[in-house]
Amino acid sequence: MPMLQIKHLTHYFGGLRAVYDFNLEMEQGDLVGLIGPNGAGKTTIFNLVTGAYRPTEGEVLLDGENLVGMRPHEITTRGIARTFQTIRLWNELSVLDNICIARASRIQYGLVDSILHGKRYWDEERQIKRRAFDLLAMFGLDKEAHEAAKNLPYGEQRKVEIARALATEPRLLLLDEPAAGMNPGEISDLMEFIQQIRRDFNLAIWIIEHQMRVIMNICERIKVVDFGETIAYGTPEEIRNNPRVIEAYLGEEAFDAA
Amino acid sequence: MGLDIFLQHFLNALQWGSFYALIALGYTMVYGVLLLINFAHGDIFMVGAYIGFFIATFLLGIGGNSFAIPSWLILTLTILGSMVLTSGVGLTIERVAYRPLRERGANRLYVVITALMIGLFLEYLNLSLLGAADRGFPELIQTDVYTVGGVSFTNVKLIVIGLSVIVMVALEVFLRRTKIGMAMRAISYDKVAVPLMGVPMNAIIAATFVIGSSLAALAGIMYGSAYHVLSFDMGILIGWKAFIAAVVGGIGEVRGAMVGGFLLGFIEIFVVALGQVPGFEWLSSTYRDLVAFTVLLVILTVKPTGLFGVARRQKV
Amino acid sequence: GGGGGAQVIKIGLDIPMTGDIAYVGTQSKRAAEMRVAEVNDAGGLDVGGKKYTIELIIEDNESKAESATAAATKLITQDGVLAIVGPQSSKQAVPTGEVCNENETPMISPWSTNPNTTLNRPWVFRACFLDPFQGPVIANFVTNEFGFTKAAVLYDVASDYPKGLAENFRDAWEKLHGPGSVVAFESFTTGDTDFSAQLTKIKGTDAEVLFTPQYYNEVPLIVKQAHELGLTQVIVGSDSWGDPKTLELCGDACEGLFFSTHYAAEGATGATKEFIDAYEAKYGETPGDVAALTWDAMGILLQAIQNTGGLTGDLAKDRAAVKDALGQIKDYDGITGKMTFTPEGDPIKCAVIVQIKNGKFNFYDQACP
Amino acid sequence: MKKYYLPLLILVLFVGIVGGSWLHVFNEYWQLVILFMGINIVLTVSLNLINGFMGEFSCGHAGFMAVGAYVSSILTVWLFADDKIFGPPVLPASWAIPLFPVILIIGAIAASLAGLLVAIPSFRTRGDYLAIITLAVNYIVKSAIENMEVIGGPRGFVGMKRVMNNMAAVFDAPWLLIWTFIGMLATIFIIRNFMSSTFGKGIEAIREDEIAAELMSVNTRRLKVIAFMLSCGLAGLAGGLFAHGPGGYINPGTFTILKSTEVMVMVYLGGMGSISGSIISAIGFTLLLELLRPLGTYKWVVIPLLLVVMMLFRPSGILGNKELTDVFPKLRAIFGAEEENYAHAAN
Amino acid sequence: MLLEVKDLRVRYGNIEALHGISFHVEEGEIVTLIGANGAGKTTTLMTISRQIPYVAELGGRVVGGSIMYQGEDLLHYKPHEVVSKFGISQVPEGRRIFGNLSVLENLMLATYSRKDKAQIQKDLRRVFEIFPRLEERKNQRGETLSGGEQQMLAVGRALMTRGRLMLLDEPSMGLAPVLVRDIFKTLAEINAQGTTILLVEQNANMALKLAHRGYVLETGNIVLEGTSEELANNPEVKKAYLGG
Ligand SMILES: Nc1ncnc2c1ncn2[C@@H]1O[C@H](COP(=O)(O)OP(=O)(O)OP(=O)(O)O)[C@@H](O)[C@H]1O
Ligand SMILES: Nc1ncnc2c1ncn2[C@@H]1O[C@H](COP(=O)(O)OP(=O)(O)OP(=O)(O)O)[C@@H](O)[C@H]1O
Ligand SMILES: [Mg+2]
Ligand SMILES: [Mg+2]
Repeated sequence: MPMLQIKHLTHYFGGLRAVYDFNLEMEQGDLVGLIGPNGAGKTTIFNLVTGAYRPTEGEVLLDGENLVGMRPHEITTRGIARTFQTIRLWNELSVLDNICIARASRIQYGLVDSILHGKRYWDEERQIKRRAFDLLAMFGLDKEAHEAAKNLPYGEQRKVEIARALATEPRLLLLDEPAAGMNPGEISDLMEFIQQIRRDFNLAIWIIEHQMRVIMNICERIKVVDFGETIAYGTPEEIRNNPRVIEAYLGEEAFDAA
Repeated sequence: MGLDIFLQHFLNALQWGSFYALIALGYTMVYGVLLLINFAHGDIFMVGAYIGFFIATFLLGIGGNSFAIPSWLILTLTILGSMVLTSGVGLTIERVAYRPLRERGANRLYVVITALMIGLFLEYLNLSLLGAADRGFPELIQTDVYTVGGVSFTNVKLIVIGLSVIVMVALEVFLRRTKIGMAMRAISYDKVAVPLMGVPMNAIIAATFVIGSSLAALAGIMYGSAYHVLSFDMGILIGWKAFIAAVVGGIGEVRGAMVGGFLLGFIEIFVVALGQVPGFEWLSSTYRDLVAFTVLLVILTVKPTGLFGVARRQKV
Repeated sequence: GGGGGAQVIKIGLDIPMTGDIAYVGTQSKRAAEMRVAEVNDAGGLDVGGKKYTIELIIEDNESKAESATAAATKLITQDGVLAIVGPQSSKQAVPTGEVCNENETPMISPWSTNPNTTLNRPWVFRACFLDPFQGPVIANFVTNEFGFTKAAVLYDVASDYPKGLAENFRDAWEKLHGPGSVVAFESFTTGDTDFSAQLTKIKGTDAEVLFTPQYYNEVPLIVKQAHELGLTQVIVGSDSWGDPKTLELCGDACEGLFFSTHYAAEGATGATKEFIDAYEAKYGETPGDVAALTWDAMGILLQAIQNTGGLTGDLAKDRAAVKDALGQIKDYDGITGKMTFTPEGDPIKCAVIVQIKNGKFNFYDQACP
Repeated sequence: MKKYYLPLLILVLFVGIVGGSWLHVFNEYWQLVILFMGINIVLTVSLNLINGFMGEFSCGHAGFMAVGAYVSSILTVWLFADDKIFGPPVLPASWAIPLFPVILIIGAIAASLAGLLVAIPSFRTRGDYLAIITLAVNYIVKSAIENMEVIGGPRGFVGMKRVMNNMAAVFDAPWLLIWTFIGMLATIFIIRNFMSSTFGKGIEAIREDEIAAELMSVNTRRLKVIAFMLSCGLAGLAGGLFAHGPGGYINPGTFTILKSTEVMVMVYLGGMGSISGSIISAIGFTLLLELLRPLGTYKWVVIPLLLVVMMLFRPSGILGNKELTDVFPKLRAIFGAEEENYAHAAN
Repeated sequence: MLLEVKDLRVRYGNIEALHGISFHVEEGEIVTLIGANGAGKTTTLMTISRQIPYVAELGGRVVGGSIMYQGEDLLHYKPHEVVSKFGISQVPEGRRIFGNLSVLENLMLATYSRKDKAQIQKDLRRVFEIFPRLEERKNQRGETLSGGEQQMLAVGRALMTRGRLMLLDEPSMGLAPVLVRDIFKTLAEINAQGTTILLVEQNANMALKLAHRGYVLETGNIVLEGTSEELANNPEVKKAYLGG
């Protein structure tokens, strides 16, 4: 049984059909790309999978369990985490708190412990902090741990978002345009980084991106949507040469720009 | 309940609702632009009524002494004068209390608390300067009582109802059709981008306060004409309730304020009226607030952004 | 420090200078200050052969219960007053009575008509009659005067005084005319200004009289709206109508209406007239009943202080002496009538029925217990 | 060593306040002012959980205070006082001393259950719409009490003073002050500890971005229920203490929006999300109200002006979202024992 | 010289984000500012349009320097005057479209200070020609547009202001490759029609292809300047900003 199975996912906003009959299967360790013109419904698909929106129709199965109808935090607890197209950090909170809070669903102590601060509480809190610092160190952010998230430059905020998603201990990581607002040099670093976390955390990664360099270089398979419908699915090589994709999305001189 | 009594209640509800609506429109105006719950609005309504009172007594005073001023002229002058002066009060408050906070980037709730303080200040300044005794509002509009088939109503009631509808339509058109109206709505969404459109933000905000305060003044004078008694705390309860009405209708939405205002008026009147209907005798008028607010609670629970409010779309 | 050594007697005044009924506070303050000025100008109060100046300490209770208790506590413990006059309305007087009783300090409420204010509280007195007395007075008057049998009531449910009186009236009326003779018993909440729904409901009944025990600021609203809605019932009221502001705000609309109260300003004679004239001369307004009652409460207190026959300077002892003296007051000749205290601390006194005529409060009838 | 600074400070305060009252070092008026300070601290700190940490705008705190006040008063009067409504005391007065805190807690629990009236709509409603729901609940509670004739309706409920007297008759101590002091400490302890835990910080994440919080595995509904129940419960505790204060009298008219706004003012004055700010502003505001008494009607002209000017100089309250220990790091020696533990945890 | 920035210094709280930068833009030019994250590009544009210090949310303030535009120092003007008096339009970072207004209202609001009704209609038609997607959605509320659609609207809005100088902050962010090229093509076109452009871009490859000249900004200092070819061939630029 594939880890993630999406069947006939369909979503309407009022009369607007944003996603139609979307299907996908992913295994542990896969790295899949999702591209398509602006407004094609990519972010909406992420929103449906993570429970932010409830699909009009269709199923999302994680290890055979249907996620539709679950609240977002339940889905995240089951192992799907994401980043956002426009950064949504908890701005006033410190970077460290941003990471720690994302471990909410892994906390064992209860309400009473959280007020009385017994030994069990301290043991666990220490562990949460240690892990958070480890994660931050991996991203080279440990010096910024006590800085308010909003004071970080854009690129670093993106990294905090990814670190925060990893803190939930996902098996599937959804990245929505992680390279937006990065310059080509930083994008190269990002690509390396994505591959590294896939290895280190043994994750499946699903990524939306308009930077073809990222998509074509690191994804094993790419899904292309337009007006909510899948128009192509294949390896980077196949997608690059697909005339429909070129027409709708890539344009003629696809790669000189990237 | 006979038809005449029912119609009477209906008319009462329309009038009472139109006061809520008129005041709620002022709330919504300011809220629609600054996302500021201008808790001082109820008290600006009071200020408007008092300014109207002073202008009217002054004019009536001269009229009595030497040359008579026709009553329609007194009414017009009172309304205009009160609108202008009350706008001045509103503008001053905006200038000295709200704007500095905005410019310092304070959390909007601090502005809300400041508004509460300004409201208290206005009330107690009135109390301290003018004394605790209530004032009788002069009869600017000669109240005529008409009775048609057992239903009694006054000309003032009809004027108030008509006025609130006219004001609503005018505001709606203003906000939807003019560039100033668009700019006002834009400010509520994103203050950073507004100046990039060449919009003088502070001037637009000032205009908002002028409109809001003028509406309050108008409401104040109408209130004085309909209920005849002014007191320093007359704006508190009606202000809070009008605010509630504005939110239930969908705050920031002109139609919402209107519908919310009338809805609250109708609920309040008909909870009392229903006790007359066989089978509902247990519904004593002491339950009025209880029932009215429970109904509002339910409406907001079912429709979390009020009747006309559009949720600010949280695109994920 | 107490009053003895410094030859000063401190009296606390716990009144609403702000809040819902701020004007009540204004009038009380004026009357109390006039009374004190009168005594001090005459060289002070003679107690057991010694002259004392009276010092009035005024605390605003903001028309709030908790503020009134705080104010009383301050007056008793911080300022060391000999006795407290106030609070005026029962909402504040009931809890403040407890504080004064606890702290063994005499208190006289001029205006609180709720039985609970003085109940089981030997240290607490009042200068006015009680609701259970006033209710029947009005019911009897309306029955005798007009021969009506069906009544409607409109009152503020959230306020102690109107609610209490409304219920007392209903009970008295139903005793006279049988159960169901009060055909409408309608309420509203403090601060409301629109009574059209309640009045329309009353209009639809066969009530012949509308009783509304409301304050001066609400009476004109109710009466005028009743007229605008075409109500034909006779409207009667209670002592809370007895304020000159009622006349000013209500104008012609109230002409001819009746209410029961403590005294009638128009046509008054003797000491009552002197007080009214002095007050009018000083403040340009006719004093309301709360002013007259405050004047009397101050007078009773001063009388009781004199009756102690001398102060020791020990505050606790003096307070006890004043309390005892208050309890023994007999036939005190106040401007609102003769008073004798019951063991509960309530005065036995008459009520008057006033008719509004030519924009004045005219004496119409008297009802004694 | 440092570990003992805080308990020592608390002990000194306790002995100072309670002992001082007992021995009449300061008179009953000042005891009353201290009592109000304590109650206001409980109200302000608890409301800060919702209005400061969670970023919602609750303006109906007085409603929950009323629930706590009535429930606990009815219980104490029924159990320990001779009363018109409930007849002679059910239990001997000596039981009142140990049972009083239990009753206060029952009142608090009742208030926290009433908090569900707000918590559940808060799943779908936010911001100013939720504010109206809290307002409506305030009105509903007030109006409901007014309609309950058995407990006095609008006339209010008396008899709590007798309970306190009976307690004092058994053993003479300033019982209410003692319990207020303990209640205040408990409130500060609960909110501070809860908000420093990773679990509790989810509440701040809700304030910053609720959708992101939900998507990052924070169970926002559970946290909202906890926050509202905790906050409303503590308001109920404050209500219970308040009801047994001087006069021993409560009245639905006390628990109006005006009371709620007073608490709101104290929260924002102190700073959203600052516990020490709330404490400072509760003490300062209570004191200000008393000190400005001589101004008469002008008191309420001066106070708003003072606050408006204050806001102009400190547009995010006295302490903003910081704690006193952030502003004066030296104070960590006294209050920072926990945080040190934290630092150890981090390294 | 149309715009000349001299020794501009800007602070956020105690942190100086611009340490006295100087550059200029000639009439009719396209000039690009490139630089890493946090270099101060957005700060520069926001300061020219006077958002800093007027918009409290941004929290910055100018501590020195001048911004001369047609012989006048912009630092003496209010933000809306920069638009209405001097005709400087801006596409802000993060789009910042008005979500509660319809697409059409967004575009019309941008003409707030314009009086030429006929020309406004013509410009509107042109915007719809460049971005047909916007015409399809012209009555939709702004906030429901997809990210890319919002970016189109932001550029469309700046076109409606019809300024002499257009400031663009990362106009290609989040756009599909076809659209990126479309937008750059449009920029070239409007430049040819006489609008001067100051462009901030992460996509340095494309930016340098479009621009005549460029500046490289590094942590608040201008470290390099030159024609586009010079910069594109500079090995350091290549390494740091072109991903090469
Ligand atoms: N909450 C919403 N209400 C109404 N329409 C919406 C909503 N969210 C998205 N849409 C519409 O659905 C379509 C798909 O939007 P979505 O955000 O998924 O696009 P996208 O593929 O992620 O585009 P981009 O690459 O520009 O981010 C768009 O046309 C958008 O306008
Ligand atoms: N409101 C703020 N408060 C504090 N520091 C800020 C603020 N805004 C920006 N900064 C800091 O100022 C510096 C310059 O920021 P700016 O946004 O101008 O960079 P940029 O070049 O536009 O970066 P990017 O490519 O990420 O958009 C950065 O170090 C940033 O962290
Ligand atoms: Mg998207
Ligand atoms: Mg930038």
